[in-house]
This record gives sequence, structure tokens and C-alpha cells, in this order.
Amino acid sequence: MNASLELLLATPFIGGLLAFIGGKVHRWIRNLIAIIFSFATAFEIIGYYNVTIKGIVWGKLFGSDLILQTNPITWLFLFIVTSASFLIVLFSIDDMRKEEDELKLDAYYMYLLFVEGAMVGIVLAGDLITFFMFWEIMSWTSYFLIIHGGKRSMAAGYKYIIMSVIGAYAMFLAMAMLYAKAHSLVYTDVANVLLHSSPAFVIWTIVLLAIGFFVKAAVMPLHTWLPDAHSEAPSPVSPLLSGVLIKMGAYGLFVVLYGLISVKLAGSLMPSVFSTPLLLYIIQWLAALSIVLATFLAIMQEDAKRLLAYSSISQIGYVVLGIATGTSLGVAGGLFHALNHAIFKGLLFLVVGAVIYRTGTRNLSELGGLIKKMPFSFVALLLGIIALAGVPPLNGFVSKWMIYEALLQKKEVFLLIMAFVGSTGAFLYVYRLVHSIFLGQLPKKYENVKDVPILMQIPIWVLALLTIVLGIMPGLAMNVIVKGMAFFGFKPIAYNLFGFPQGTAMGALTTINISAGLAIAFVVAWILFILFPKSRKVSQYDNYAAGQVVTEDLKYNYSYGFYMSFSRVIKPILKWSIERVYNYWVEAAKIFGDYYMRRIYTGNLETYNAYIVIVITLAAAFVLLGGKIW
Amino acid sequence: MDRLTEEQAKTIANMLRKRSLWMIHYCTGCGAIELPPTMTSRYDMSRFGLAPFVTPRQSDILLVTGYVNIKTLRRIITVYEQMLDPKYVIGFGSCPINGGVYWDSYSVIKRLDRYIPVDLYIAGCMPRPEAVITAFRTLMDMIDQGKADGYKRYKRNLAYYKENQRKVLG
Amino acid sequence: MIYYIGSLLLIAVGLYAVLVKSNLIKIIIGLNFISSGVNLLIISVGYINNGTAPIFSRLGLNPNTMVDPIPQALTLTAIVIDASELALAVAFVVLLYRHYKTLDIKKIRSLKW
Amino acid sequence: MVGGAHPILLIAVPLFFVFLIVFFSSFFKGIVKYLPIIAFGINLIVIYQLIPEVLGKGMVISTTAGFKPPLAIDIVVDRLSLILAAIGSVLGFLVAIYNVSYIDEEPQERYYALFTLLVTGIIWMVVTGDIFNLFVAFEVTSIAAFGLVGFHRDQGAVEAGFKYLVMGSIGGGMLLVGIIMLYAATGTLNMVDLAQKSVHLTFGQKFLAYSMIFIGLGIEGALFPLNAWLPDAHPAAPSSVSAILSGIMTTAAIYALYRLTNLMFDYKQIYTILLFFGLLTLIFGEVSAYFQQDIKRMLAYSTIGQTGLFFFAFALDSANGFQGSIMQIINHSVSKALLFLVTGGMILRIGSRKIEDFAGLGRKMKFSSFFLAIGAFSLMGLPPFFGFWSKLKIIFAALQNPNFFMVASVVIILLMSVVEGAYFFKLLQNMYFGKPAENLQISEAPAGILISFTILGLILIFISVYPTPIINLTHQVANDLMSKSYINIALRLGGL
Amino acid sequence: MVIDKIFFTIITPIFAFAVGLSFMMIKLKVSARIERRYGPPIIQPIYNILKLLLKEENISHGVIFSLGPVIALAGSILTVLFIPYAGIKLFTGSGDLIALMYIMVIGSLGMALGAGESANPNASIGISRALTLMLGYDLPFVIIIISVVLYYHTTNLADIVAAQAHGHWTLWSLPLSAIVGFVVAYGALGEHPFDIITAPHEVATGPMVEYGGKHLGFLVINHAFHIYIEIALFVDLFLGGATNVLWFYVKMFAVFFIMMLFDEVYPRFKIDDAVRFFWKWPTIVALISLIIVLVK
Repeated sequence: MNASLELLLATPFIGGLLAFIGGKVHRWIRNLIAIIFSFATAFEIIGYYNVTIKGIVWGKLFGSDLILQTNPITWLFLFIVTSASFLIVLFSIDDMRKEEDELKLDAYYMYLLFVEGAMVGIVLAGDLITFFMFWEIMSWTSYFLIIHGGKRSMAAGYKYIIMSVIGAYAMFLAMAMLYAKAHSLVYTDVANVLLHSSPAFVIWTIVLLAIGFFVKAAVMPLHTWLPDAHSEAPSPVSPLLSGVLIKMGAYGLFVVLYGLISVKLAGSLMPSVFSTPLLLYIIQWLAALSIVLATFLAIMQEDAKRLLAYSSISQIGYVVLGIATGTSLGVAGGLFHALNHAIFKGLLFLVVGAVIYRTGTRNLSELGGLIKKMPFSFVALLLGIIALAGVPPLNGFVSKWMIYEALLQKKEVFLLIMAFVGSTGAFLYVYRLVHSIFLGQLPKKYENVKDVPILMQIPIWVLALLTIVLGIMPGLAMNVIVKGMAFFGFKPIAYNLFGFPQGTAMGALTTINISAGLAIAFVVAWILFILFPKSRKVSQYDNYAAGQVVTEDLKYNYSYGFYMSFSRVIKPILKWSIERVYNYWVEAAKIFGDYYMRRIYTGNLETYNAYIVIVITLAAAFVLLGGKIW
Repeated sequence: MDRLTEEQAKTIANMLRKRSLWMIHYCTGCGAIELPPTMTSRYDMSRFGLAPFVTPRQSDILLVTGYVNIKTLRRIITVYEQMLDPKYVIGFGSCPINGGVYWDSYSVIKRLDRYIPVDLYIAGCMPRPEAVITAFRTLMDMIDQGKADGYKRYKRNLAYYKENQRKVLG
Repeated sequence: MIYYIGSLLLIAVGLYAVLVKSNLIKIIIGLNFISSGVNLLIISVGYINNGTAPIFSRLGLNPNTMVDPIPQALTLTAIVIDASELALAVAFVVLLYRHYKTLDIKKIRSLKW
Repeated sequence: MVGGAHPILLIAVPLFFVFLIVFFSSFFKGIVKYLPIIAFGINLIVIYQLIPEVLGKGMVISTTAGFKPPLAIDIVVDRLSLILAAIGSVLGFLVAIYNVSYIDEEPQERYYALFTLLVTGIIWMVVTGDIFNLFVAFEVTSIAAFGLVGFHRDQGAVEAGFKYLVMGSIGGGMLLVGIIMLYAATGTLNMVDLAQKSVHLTFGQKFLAYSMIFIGLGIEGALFPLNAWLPDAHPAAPSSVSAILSGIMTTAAIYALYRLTNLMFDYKQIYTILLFFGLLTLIFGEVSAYFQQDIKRMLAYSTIGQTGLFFFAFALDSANGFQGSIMQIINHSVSKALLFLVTGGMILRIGSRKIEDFAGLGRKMKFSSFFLAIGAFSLMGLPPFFGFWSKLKIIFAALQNPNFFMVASVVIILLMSVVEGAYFFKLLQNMYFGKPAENLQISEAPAGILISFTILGLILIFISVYPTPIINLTHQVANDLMSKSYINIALRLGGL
Repeated sequence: MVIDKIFFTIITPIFAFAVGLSFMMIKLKVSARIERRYGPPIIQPIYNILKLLLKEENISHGVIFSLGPVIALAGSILTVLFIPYAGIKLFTGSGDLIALMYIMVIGSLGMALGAGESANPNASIGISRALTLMLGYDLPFVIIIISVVLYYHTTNLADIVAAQAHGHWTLWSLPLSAIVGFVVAYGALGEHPFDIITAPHEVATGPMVEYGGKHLGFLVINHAFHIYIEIALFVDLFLGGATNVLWFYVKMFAVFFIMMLFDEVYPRFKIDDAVRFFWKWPTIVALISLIIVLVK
């Protein structure tokens, strides 16, 4: 409980190493160690609930202190990281059992815990060096996690790591520029320096840092790694990536925008649009574009995990959109949505993982009708998609509602429209998910499928419960968020356990009334329903198909190209692919590099000698010109 | 509700049923020709609460218009079995009665009655809309009096019907 | 002065040979040209017109008229190094000929980029 | 001198062992392969003894032949030399162990003699305080290297060796020309003396000499465009030699360039030119490495890239730049040597240098793959490995005075780091998760190889997780370079 | 007060159902007259519903299949509670217009889930179309919602209604929004030309294909609610709500009557054409209206 921050940071790393070593002894020792250490990390953060520690120096590098710190926002993200990791470790125990190679499994748990440790480090960091260091560690450890997924995951992982590295180096550049100015990278020092810097410098800093965060958070023009990586990664890793890892980008953005640069400062540096500093407004637009376009792309997907991956891009768009509003309500909404997204996206990926575990496919058109075989998974998935679509009474609705209200208050109507459309679009793809996996025709080969083992169900149920609890009692999360935001200088927003009383915002929300109303209405409707004659259960093959007798061997259900008509509508948009642009440039660079390299290292000794002579001649010319180079 | 006896409840239910008859029509050949005038403005069968519907789950009447051959019989039986009780079958025109002009065809079912219980036949080739409407009115009266019990007969004599169906369909 | 020019010319000729000639032997000769040029350069640095050997073999010798002994020592070292290099080079040429059946450097291009 | 720590032993002992090897080879051949281990073991002891003194006083000088400097050739070990000499000795020692399992081709005694000579020459080059002695060391190194590159005597090795020889000879000649120019202008060969006397020379004079020296050392130090021999020679040589060549030989040449530039040619213009050379080397090295199919060739190009990086850092001409440069040298030497040693073991087992043939080795050769990954990570500069700290330092140093050119350079460096990441991750991915060839039956590398790269890997891990002493040391070194304390301390200690 | 609230909570859904049912009745008659038919008896919908509920046999494809209509009805009842009518605002304080938009969706979700479990391809196609159409009309819908909200500076529906008192209807102040709102409400009702979802001749009533008996009865009831919700929302947003029930009913009827006329004369859009339609003219007009509000 009273573990020091260093211990908190070290626990997952030690656990990872021990798990790796323990795996040499027996696999259950390894599993146990992984469970214990991930639980220990989650347990250790309890003591930091609502604790603010300004900073602990844990090292010194190049004259800059390396600092660990914590505050309620940190705690929120720590909570996301540690609890999600713990649940994912639990889920992995059974899910990864099909992997025969024990060495790979040892490495898997090690990297899993390392990623957790790195994310804890990112969140706890009190200076940019620590932040960046753990950021990089997170990148490569998660890369190794992703490529556990088999052959196709390798290309995905490669794309992921390259883009991560590019993003990280953009951050690195910004960091170095800040270091040159501040000679220290502690947040407070950096903030001080930025306060007195030229606008151009501040803007460059934000832009460069934002590139790094956007790659990780997969905001639209930099998202191309995500669909591949998230869908090809092993089932338990996808929730970690989607639920937690991309939140680090959002966290970084939050820290930079409000920890290093205050909105007031940003506002004084650049023109404002809709009372938002221009740069933030651009960030908001990128986020909004991510929301809409990723939603449209998710609608088109045929692969369950790919669909969820695109949905992650879209949902992280809400988070970034909220964080970039700069108002208390919006930022709180963004942070809350980060938490909620971790919960419901983790839940969805886990359920899909469970389905893959049982059926071995994630192709939506091959699945169907599993509700009869995996009813618990169905209910969990149902809760997940309701939360994702932002439909009351679950948690996704509350955070989205806050973001909408914040945007409305700032009159950022175009962004708001996009956010709304994204939410409606989410409805399309989540229905696709539940329909194609759980509803519809049950293929004959899945006759003997049953629900997943209990160890895999526990994480699913915990998350499913959280969607309900936070949906009805958003005040639980708002406690932490509002306190933490006060730490960053935001005005507090009025809230209570069940939402937002009237008079504080444009509108009001009392979640308990909605959920209670729904429950009562449901009970009333249900009572009405059972008054009338009971229904007779019929087989799914007793189905109206214009008189045709439907048989088992016939695939009669409609699950491929579910939104074909919609794709016809948005075909003009789909023609544009940022990925193709990237590929084009990468190919061009490769061809260029190849062409010129071949002409430099020709293998001909005479050429090589000519280089030497050229250098001699240049030197001589230089001397003759009197030592002037310009 | 509990005050009402079962008999009374049934009476009320039948009264409602006869006022709202939704039909799914099985049309082959010329059978479909006489239905549109029946439905549209001139004869307007919706006056009697009749309405055409498209799925057997929602329909009360199966209207078999025109001949039924071996191939289509299977569909008719499927559709009939998918309908929800109470359900009624109307044989429309002479074909379902005795094969009509196809009386000597090898593939046409001569008597629909042998395979599914027909509540009412409308004779004629083809029957005029007036006849059709009269038939519906007759059916309504039958329902009111509880005479239209084809679905019950089907259940009672399931073995008989199945045997006949098997003979034809194999 | 003439020695400097001569040595530089020798180096230039050597470079030219290395650069232009495609025969391995000629390249080696070019290398030797370079080293000879360098050696000559070293010697000429310490050379004094009408100087004496830097040995007090008899009395009355003015140290200022003695040639500098250090370049000579250097040259000796350099010559030794050149000799060993030459030996190695020739050995390589023999091996190259064994592998490629040619002495044309342009054809010896199995290793490229 | 004092405390029994004689820097001269660093050269004398291995040279003696070279003769011993040749001597023993004729009648007691079995012992030959162990002699280099002893030689460099002794060297390590000498270095260990030198450490307190060098760190304390900043320099240890030992003169030869009974003369006093500047006439005598003196051996000067300051902090920078010590770092490089230590790396050289450690690598020499480890590679000597490696050789025991690795070299089975005849004539072994020549290999061992040349190998010992090569490492000796490198250490010599690093610790010498005399500019002509530097040339001699340079040539000793070169000739040993020519021979070793051609050691396999197959088609590629001979060709690479010959090309290297031609370019190296030209380089040697140019270096000598430069040295002679300096001598002609100042009349001395002692570096400290030269540094003092050359103040009076004009920039033009100095630059002429410098350009000659630069060409000579640049060829050996693999600076673009003088580095064309390197990608041929490194793959052709036995992996043990590649480790030395890549790990420390180019570095030693660069060291010499650092030393001379710092002592005598401390001009803004020269540093500016060097910046460009560094950047170009970096770009061409890394980009070429990306396209390689041959793993050793890839590593060789990567060496060029790394050289460019630390040369760039040096050319920044600031304390931070020097520090970053030296940290990067340490990182490069250790990691690249590690990579070459590991790949050597792997190539020995699978008999191919193609990257695609490395598929699935992560399962078969666990230790090798692990250390390969560690080395690659450190080279890429991923935390928490040492390369991260050095790269951090270099970038911070480069942006100390951010102007457009510097920012652009940093962008290039970072882009090249991305390229570096691209090819290393390609390799690692293939190695760990690639599908191995059918019935690939291979075992872990032989004991000698395993021991040597394990020790090196552990060293790398150690300095990665505990970089503070090295950071402090390099900080001192950088300050030494900035304040030119080489001259002052040498004067105080009688190095002149 | 509390009793008051409970009373109205009970009475509101019944009122809504009655209104919706009355519209259904009227519609049958009116459309018959437009087609020069006599038309069914005026209480034909009641016969239909009761007949469906009293079917002797019901079939079910599974739990969710049965729950579908129940959830749909529950969602509709809940939504009704959030819409203020005739000065009665029950739950309006606990969820504003934005919340309402998403509460409205619950019912559709239930319906879609239930229909999905029937495994009927027609049902799936129908849902696919329904959701696509929803995305289609959602775009202009949110735009007009935003413009109205911005115009009145509140998201509270009751406040919006209050602000329109004394004839200051949104219809007069934002005519363009009102027009689009009408189109959208119309599209949401799924009448011609937007009835591609159920298109009986194509996909056999789409989502409802497997529903019969009491399930279908519930869906018909739900449809009555649906009519009420869409039109009441339109009346509240654009026609100033009303202070008494009668006036509210008259306004709703007026809106519904115009809708009926449209319904009679239009053929059917293809689904992608419907979406294109909604994303073209209504969206443009709505945007213009929004910009007008913003500039003001």
C-alpha cells in the first residue's frame, strides 16, 4: 500500500524478469508470477489514490533531474494501465495456452509486464527524459508483443515499430530543443521556459511532441499502423494496445497541453478560432476527422479485430477531441472517455478474443449464431457495444455527452457534427459485430462450441460490470478527474454521483433516472409481454425464405458485405488512402536510395580511388582559394 | 380478464380475428390476376380489414391461387407450417380444387385438400372479385362461428396429411 | 625545390596510375610511385644543399650545415613498410589471378554495394 | 615510471607475443591459439593498473630509448586514450577467446600473429604521443588488417583485401605526406610540441597538412567518400576480425583524427567541413545498410553510419558534442563488436550470410539471438540501452545552439536512426519470428564464441543499466578536449 | 408532487400510445380516401393489435428474439418520458436534448438485436438498411439540433419549448432548420420514399420478417410510440410545443397530416440514394441555417 514510486515502477519489470526465469522451471510458476506481479502493481496504486506527490528524484542525467511524480490524473491512468494489465494477464493464461512454444510464452509474459512497467513509467514521469525513455521502452516491448501473433503480424509489427520510432524521434527533437533552452527537462522547468519563449518555438514544440503522441494515439494521418497491428496481435494483446497503449498518446497530449503549456499561454500565442487556440483547433479537427473517417472504415471491415481497431482510432478521436477543447468539461470528458474506452474496448477485444479462442476465426462472415453457444460472451459484448455506441445507460454515453456539451458550449459546431456522425456510425459497426458473431445463422462446424474457461471470463465480467457501474455512477470517475484537473489549473465542474445537475452546463444529465427509467420501462414492457401466450421455440432453420426449406448445409444468412450499400455512398471518400500516399513515398525513397547507392559503391576500385582523388583535389582547391568555404 | 370464461374469451378473440385478416397469397398463373382489383379502389377489400402481407409469420390466411404442382407444394406446406395459429387456407379457383385445366398433368396436384387443410374453396376459373369478397365474408362468418378450424384439423390428422405429402414429395 | 616538385610529380603519377590503369600490376607500380614520391619528399625536407652527413665524424663540422637525420630515419621506416605492403600486394595479385583468371581490375567486381 | 604502470607495456607485451607466436608455431603449434589471450590478458592488467593514475592525474607518460621528449618517442595515455585502449584490450582479449573456437583454417599461426599485431597496432595508435609513431602504428594496423581481410583466400576475401590494400596504401602515403608537411613546418614530431609550435603557422599551411592527414585517417576511419573499402572488407574478413575492424580499428583512426584536430587544427572552418563529412557518412552508411541482403555487409554499412554519427558529434566542437561522441564511440565499439561476434557464431552454424537464412534462429540459438538483439537495440539507441544515453547526448549537444542547419542535421540524424531501426528490426523480426527452413538442425555456438560474446553482452548490459561512471568519465574527457589539457598536463608531467 | 410525478409517468406513455394509435387510424382512412377507396374501419389498428396479441401460437428464435420487441417498447416508453408535451416535463431535467437523441436509439437497438437473432437474411438486410438510413438522416438531424440549441443557448428541451412561448416558434425564426427537421422526422418514420427498410415486396418487411403474433403486436404498438416521438419532438423543437394537450395534439396532427400527403405520392428510394439525398440537400440547407445561427 505504501509502496514507494520507485517500487511501483520496478514491480512490473522485476515481475517480467522473474516470469521469464520462472518459465524455465515450470509454466505455472511463470503464470503465477505474472499474475502476482501484475496484481501487486495494481494493488500498489491504491495507496496513491488522491495523493499528489510533486516529485521524487530517482536519477540525474546530463544535469537534468529524473523525476517521478503522481497526481490524481496520473492515478487515473495508472488505474487504467495496471488494472487492464492485470486482467489481460488473467485472460492470457488460458488464451495463450494454445501456443506450444514455451520460450515464446515466457517472452510473452515478460514483454507484457515490461509494457505495463513502461506505461507506468510514462505516467509517473515528472520530466521529459523519463517520459521519453519509458515511451521508447513501451514502443519496442509492445512491438515484440504484437509480433507474437504469427506471420502476418510481423508486417504489422514492423509498420508499427517504424512509425513509432518516427513519432518518438519527432518528440526527441522537441525534447532536445527544449533541453537546449531550459537545460533541464523537468516539467516545471520546461513550463517556465515555454512561458518566456517565442510563439514559433512553442508551436514547434507542440507540433513535434504532438506528432509523437498522434502516432501512438493513431490520430488520423498517422494512424496507418493501428488497424494492422491491433488486428494481427494476439487476442490478449489487442485490448492492451487498444485499451491502454494508445491512451498514452492521449495522456502525453494532456500533459503537454496543460502541464507544460497552459491554454491561456497557448491562447496568447496564436489566433483563436471558436475561442480555441488555433493549434488546438487543428488538433481537434484531426481528431474529428479520425472520428468520422475511421468510423466509415470500420463499417466496411470484414474482420472483427480490424473493425475494432478502426473503432479504436475513432474513439481515441473523441478522447483527443475532448482533451483539446481546453475547457474543464471537455477535458474531463476526454479523460473520462479515455477511461471508458479502455474499459469497453478492452471488453470488446477480450470477447472477440474469446470467440477466436473457441472458433479460431475472426472473419465476420464465417461466424454467426454463437449466442446459443456462448451466451455469457454475448451479454458482455452487448454491454460493450452499447457503451461504445454511446447509448445510455452505459458509461460511453456519459463521457461522450460531456464532450458534446463542451463542444456546444464553445460553439465548435462542425466538430460537434462530426462527433455526432461518428457516434451514429459507431452504431452501424457495433451492430455488425454483434450480428455477425452472435446473431444469425450458426454454422454447423460450431455446434460444439461452448463458453470460454472461467479464467478468461473473469476479466470480461469485471470490465462488463465496470461499464454499468460507471454508466450509472459517473461520479466515481469524475472524483478523480476533477481533483486531478484542479492540479492542472482547471476550474472544477459541478457533478454528483449520478451525473451533472442542471445549472452547471447547457444541459443536465442524471444517469440514475435514465437507467432506472429504462429498467422500469423494461419491466413494464416485459410484464405486458408475458401476459400473452407463451412462445414456442423454433429452430433457426424454421425460417421464412419464400417457402424454401432451409437446411444446415446452406449458408443463408446475410453477413458478408453487410453495409455494401453504404460503401457505395462513401466510395469517393474511400478512394483516398493516406496509407497509399505513405507507401508511395516510401517506395520512391527506396528506389531513389537503391539507385544512388548502386552508383556509389560500384565495386570498381577505380571509382573508389577516384573518390580519394576528388577529396584531394577539393582540399587542394580549398587551400588555393585561401581557406574560404563560403 | 379472469371474469370471462374461456368460451367468452374465444368469442371475443374470434370477433377480433375476423375483423383483421392478413393474407399471404401464393400465386401461380392466372390466379394473381383477379386479386389486384380486389385489393384496389374498386372492390377495396381493406374495408373488411383484409390486407395483403408478405411473410407467413404475420399472416392469417394462406391464399392458394392457381395450380399447385409437386415442386411448389413443398413451398406451400412450408409456408403453411410457418404460419401462426389460428390460420386459414383458401383454395382460389378451380385448380386447387381438382387441377382445373391441368387435370391430366403428371405434375400438378389435383386436390390441395389432401395435403393441407383447406377451409374454403372459391370455385371458378377465375373467380371474379365479387366471388372473392363473398368468400372472405364467408370465411369471416366461419371464423365467427368457430367453424374455420383447418389448423386444428391439420394437427389432429397430421399423420394423414404427412402421409399424403410424403407420397407426392417423396 | 626540384626535389619537392619531383616528389610531388611522382605522387601524382602514382595516383594517376592507380586511378586510370586497370592492370593490377600497374596499380601496384602506381602505389610504389606514390611511396617513392613520399620518401623523396621526406628526404628532401631534411636536405640541405652542400650539407654533410649528420655525424660528427671530424671536428669543425657546423651542425647547421648537417642534413636533418630524422627524415632519414623516417624514410627507412617508411621504406620497410612499403616493402611489406608491396609483398602483400603481390601476394594478393597472385591469388586474384588464381580466382579470376584476369589482371583487369574492371573485371574484378564480384563485391559491389 | 610510477607504480609499475608502464603504458609502454601495452605495446611491448603484445608485440613480444607476436614474435612468440611465430616462434612457437614451428614446433609447439598447439599453444599458439592461446597466446593472444595471454597477451591481451596482460594488457588488461596493465590497463587496470593505469586506471587510477590516469583518472587521478589525467595522463601517464612513458618515454622510450632514454631520450627526453620531444626527441624521444613517448607513449601518452590520457583519459581518452585510456578509454580506447581499454576497449581495444577488452575486445582483443574477448576476440582472442573467440578465435579459439572460431578459427580452424590454416595457417593458424599467421592468423594469430596478424591478429595480435592488428590489435597491438590499434592500441599503439591510440596511446602514441608521436605523430610519426602514429603513422607507423597506422601502417602496422593496416598491413595486419590487409592480411586478415584476405585470410580466407577465397574470391571475395582476396578481392576485398586487394581493394583495401590499394586504398589503404594511398591513405598511408597521404598521411605520411601530411606528417612530413607538419614536420617540415615545425621541425618536431611530438604531438604536444607540434601543438605548441604550430600556433605560428597560417591556416593555409595547416589546412594543407590537415587535408592530407584527413585523407589518410579518413580512409581508415571510414569517412564518406573514402570508405568504399569497408563494406567489402568487413564481410570478407573472418567475423572475429570484423569485430575488431568495426569495433575499434575505424574508431582508432577516428581517434587519431580527433586528437590531431583537437590539438593542432582547432579551427571553426575545419569543424564545419567535418560536420558535413559526418552527416554524409551517416546518410550514406545507413541508407546503404538498409538495402543489404548480407548481414555482415549490413553491419559494415551500419558501422559507416555510426562513424558518421559520432564524427558529426565530434565536429560540433563543444564539450557536450565531444562527450556524446565518445559515449557513442563506446557504444558503437561494444555493440558492433558484439553484433559481429554473434553473427560470426551464427554464420558458422548455418553457413550463410543471407539475412533470410537467419529466420528462426531465435529459437535454435537462444543466447546468440538474445545478445544480437541487445546489441542491435543499443545501436539503435533504444532505452534502456547505452546507445540511448549516447544518442540523447549527441542530439542535445547538436541542438545546444539551435539554428536552422543544426535542426536540419538533427532531423537527418533522427531520420537515419529510423532507417537504422528499419533494418535492425527487419533482422530481429526475421530472426525471432521468421519461419525457419525445413529441418534446420543447429545448436548453440561453440563455447569460446559463446563465452566471448556473453562477456561482451554483459558488459553492454552493465553499462546500459549503470551508465553513470561512463557518463562522468566522458564528461571529464570532453572537458579535457575542450580545455586542451592534453598539452598542459603533458608539459607538467614532462611529456615534452 | 411526487404523486403528481408518478401519475404523469404512468399517464404519459398511455397518452403517447393513444396519440400514435389515433394517427395510425387516421392514416389508414386518409390514405384510403386519397386512393379513392372506402378504407378500413377507423379502429382497424386496434383490431390488428389485439388480434396479433391474441394469436394462439407464438414462435421465438431465442431469448433476444423475444426481448427485441420488449426492449424496443421499453426504449420508446423511456423516450416518451423525456419529451415534454403540453407543459408536462417529466424526465426532461435528467437528460437534455443530446441525451434524448441517444435514448431514442435504445429502442432501435433492441429491435435490431431481436431481428438479428432470427437469422433471416431479409431481416439482416432490413437492419443494414435501417442503420444506413439512420446514419443518413442523422447528419442533417444533428445539424438542425445544433442550430436550434445554439439559437436558444440551451440543450434543455423544456427550456427550448418555453423560449418559443407566445408564438415565437422556431419555425418562424429558423425556417430552413424547420424544413430540414420535417424531412428528417419524416425519414425517421420510414414512410415513403424512405420505406426501403421494410419494403414488403423486396425484403418481406425487413427486420420484422420473422415476427408474428404478440411480437409483431408489440412492434405495432412501438410504431405508434415511434410516430408520437418523432412528431412530438418536431413540434417541441419547431412549433413551440403547447400549453395544453389539445393544442399539442392539433399541432402534431397538422404535421402528421402533411407527412401523410407525402407518403401517398412518393415511390421508394434505393437505400444509397436515400443516404445521398439526406447528405445532399437537407444537409446543405441545414448547414446554411446553422451558419445563419452562428453568424447571428
